[in-house]
Amino acid sequence: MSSNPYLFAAYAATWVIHIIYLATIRRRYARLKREIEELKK
Amino acid sequence: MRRLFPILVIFTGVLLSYAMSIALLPVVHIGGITLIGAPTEQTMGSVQRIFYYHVPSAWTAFILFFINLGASVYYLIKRCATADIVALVTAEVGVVFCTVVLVTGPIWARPVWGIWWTWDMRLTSTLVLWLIYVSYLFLRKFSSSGQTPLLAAALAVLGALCVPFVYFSIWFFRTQHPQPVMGGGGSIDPRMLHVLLVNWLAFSCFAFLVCWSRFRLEKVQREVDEAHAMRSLLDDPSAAARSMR
Amino acid sequence: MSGAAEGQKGAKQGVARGITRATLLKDLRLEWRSKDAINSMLFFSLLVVVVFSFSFDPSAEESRQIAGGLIWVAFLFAAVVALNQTWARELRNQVLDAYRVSPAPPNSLFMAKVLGNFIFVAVLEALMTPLFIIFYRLRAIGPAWQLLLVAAFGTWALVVNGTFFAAMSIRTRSREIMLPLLLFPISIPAILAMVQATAGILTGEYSARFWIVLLATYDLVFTTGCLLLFETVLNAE
Amino acid sequence: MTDNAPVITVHNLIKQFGRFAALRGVTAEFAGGKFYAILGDNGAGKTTLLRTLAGLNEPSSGQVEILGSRRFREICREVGYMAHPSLLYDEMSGVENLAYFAQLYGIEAPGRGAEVIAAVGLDATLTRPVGQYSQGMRQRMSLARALLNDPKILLLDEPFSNVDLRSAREMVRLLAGLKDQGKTIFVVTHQASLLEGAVDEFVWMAAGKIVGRTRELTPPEPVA
Repeated sequence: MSSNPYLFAAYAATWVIHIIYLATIRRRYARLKREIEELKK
Repeated sequence: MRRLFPILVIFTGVLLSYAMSIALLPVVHIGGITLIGAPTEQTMGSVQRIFYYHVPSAWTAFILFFINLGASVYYLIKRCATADIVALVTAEVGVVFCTVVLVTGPIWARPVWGIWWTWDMRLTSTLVLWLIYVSYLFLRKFSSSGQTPLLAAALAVLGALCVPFVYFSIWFFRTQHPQPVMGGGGSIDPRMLHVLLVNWLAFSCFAFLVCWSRFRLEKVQREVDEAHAMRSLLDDPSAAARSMR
Repeated sequence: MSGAAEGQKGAKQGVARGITRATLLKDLRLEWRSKDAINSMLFFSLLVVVVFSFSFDPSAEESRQIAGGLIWVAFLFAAVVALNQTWARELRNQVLDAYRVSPAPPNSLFMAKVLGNFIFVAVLEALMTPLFIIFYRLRAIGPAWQLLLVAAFGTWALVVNGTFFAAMSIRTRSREIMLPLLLFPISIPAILAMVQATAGILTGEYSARFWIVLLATYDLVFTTGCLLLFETVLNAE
Repeated sequence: MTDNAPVITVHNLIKQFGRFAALRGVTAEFAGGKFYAILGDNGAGKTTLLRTLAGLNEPSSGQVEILGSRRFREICREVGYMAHPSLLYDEMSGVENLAYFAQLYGIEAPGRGAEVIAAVGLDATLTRPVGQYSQGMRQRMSLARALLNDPKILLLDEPFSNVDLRSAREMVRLLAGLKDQGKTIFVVTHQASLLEGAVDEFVWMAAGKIVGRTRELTPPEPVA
């Protein structure tokens, strides 16, 4: 593995962006789930 | 279809880890055979490896935007709700990938060109593309009418019409004012090309998975909205009728 | 038989053109009475001229380089003021609904609005350009007549997209903010072309021909696109 | 009087705004040459029904058939629509307004505007802009606009709101006269008592449905 900091930064940035987006999807799923529970009542 | 999902997740995971390892690790030779990795670029050094996720992300984003255009046109003709969800999802995930491109680009440019940002042709046009699709997402978010899909589809078509102009104008703009040019050019090492393609495949699979789950989310969301509306349809109107007296 | 059909089509186009003219005259009359748009536009771009002059030394050499961008940015922002007015006028008392229940074709309304805005922005440019020339001591080294072409095509590009996106943004919350958000990204190639062409003509360093052709193509493509999509946008409540 | 075949047929009309259903399955037939009053509480869906009939709202599902056509644009010349807002340009005078709208309908007769203005009991020589009219005058001018194309069907949303009693009675007389000419008239209103005697049928709406139709001004029994 290269120790070049720029390479590492770019690598980290890529996955941070993807993970943030995936987290928003997850949050929306959770909210939706709550809403479905409410609807079932 | 839904049973396929876990299989796809595993497949994409394996592919991604393979793609990442060959992108990041230097070549390992055992007995004269290249086992793993791409050669380190001579002039730029290992920084060049940023390309292995910069470029595939860009390709993936372009493909997603292209699908967005197709779905939007289809929606305008057929008014099919699924096409609208596809358009929404591809635009959103496309913007995410485009963001990756715009972030990794400067990180590459800094050590190679010595500047974070240059108004180079590719960076600039990608930025403009990003702006167009972010404005598309804004419209979807702020539209108050029940006809959001129609407005969004219209914007997507005009935005796509704009893309050739963006490239053409910025290309001409840049050839007029010389700027730092990308290093080397010419032919690419076949082993590098191999790594690039594997990464692209991996990122495409990843994008497809993200789109899928986002698609499911949107679809269920709309079903819930529909259920709310149905419930208000079924409510007993007699209460209101009584209050009328 | 086909001749009759063609005659009918011609008559239809005549009707559409008549409605465009009627709507345009109506808009001009309304603007003449209130002068909302033109006054605020004029004052706004005057402000831009003055404010920009503080940000750099408006000496002849430097200003010639930047003037292209400066002029068009001022006009672009001023145009947004007028564009927001266009449909605000139709939304007051919901007059737009009266148009929608009538048999008049939607594209006539669109063309009338585009022509109206073109006239407003053109008037603004005619009034402001001398001011720019005086304040920034501008003088064209290249062929000055090409500036007219740039102005005409450039204004049309701004106005055609602006009218369309203004119609789109009246269907959104916080509509005044939405217009620039939608309009600016898509207008980037046009703005680039206008700025480059103007700078090329003012400095005389390069030919503006490519940019003028690009602008003309842009106008053609987007006018067609907007006309095809306008009915959809108008009827989306 | 005139033929009483249905001029408007509405079948299972549903209109949703997001999660809210404004119309929840309206099915009805309306005969030609009659005067209908649509009554109901705020939010009962009266205005939405009228707007959907006028082709301004796309129904979420269900059908509207006017004069045998399902495409509003084909019959839009036969429909006059008056909304709660005036649908007039405040900065122009009544005659100027009507001259413009006449052009939209391709009406070439130059006197048509003055004719309908006189028909609603206003002075066609007024040059004041509409914005300076009193509410009652503005409502009448708005009615004049709806009458401009001599429609067979009139859809009027709250024509008497903020109008003084005497003017409102005059407008009712005017509408009754129009009915006698064979026009079908729909009036959405809160002031039902004004219309007693003039109206053929009261249509009662509640919570997005038609809950009853009566000849007299007595609300129908609530659905149990």
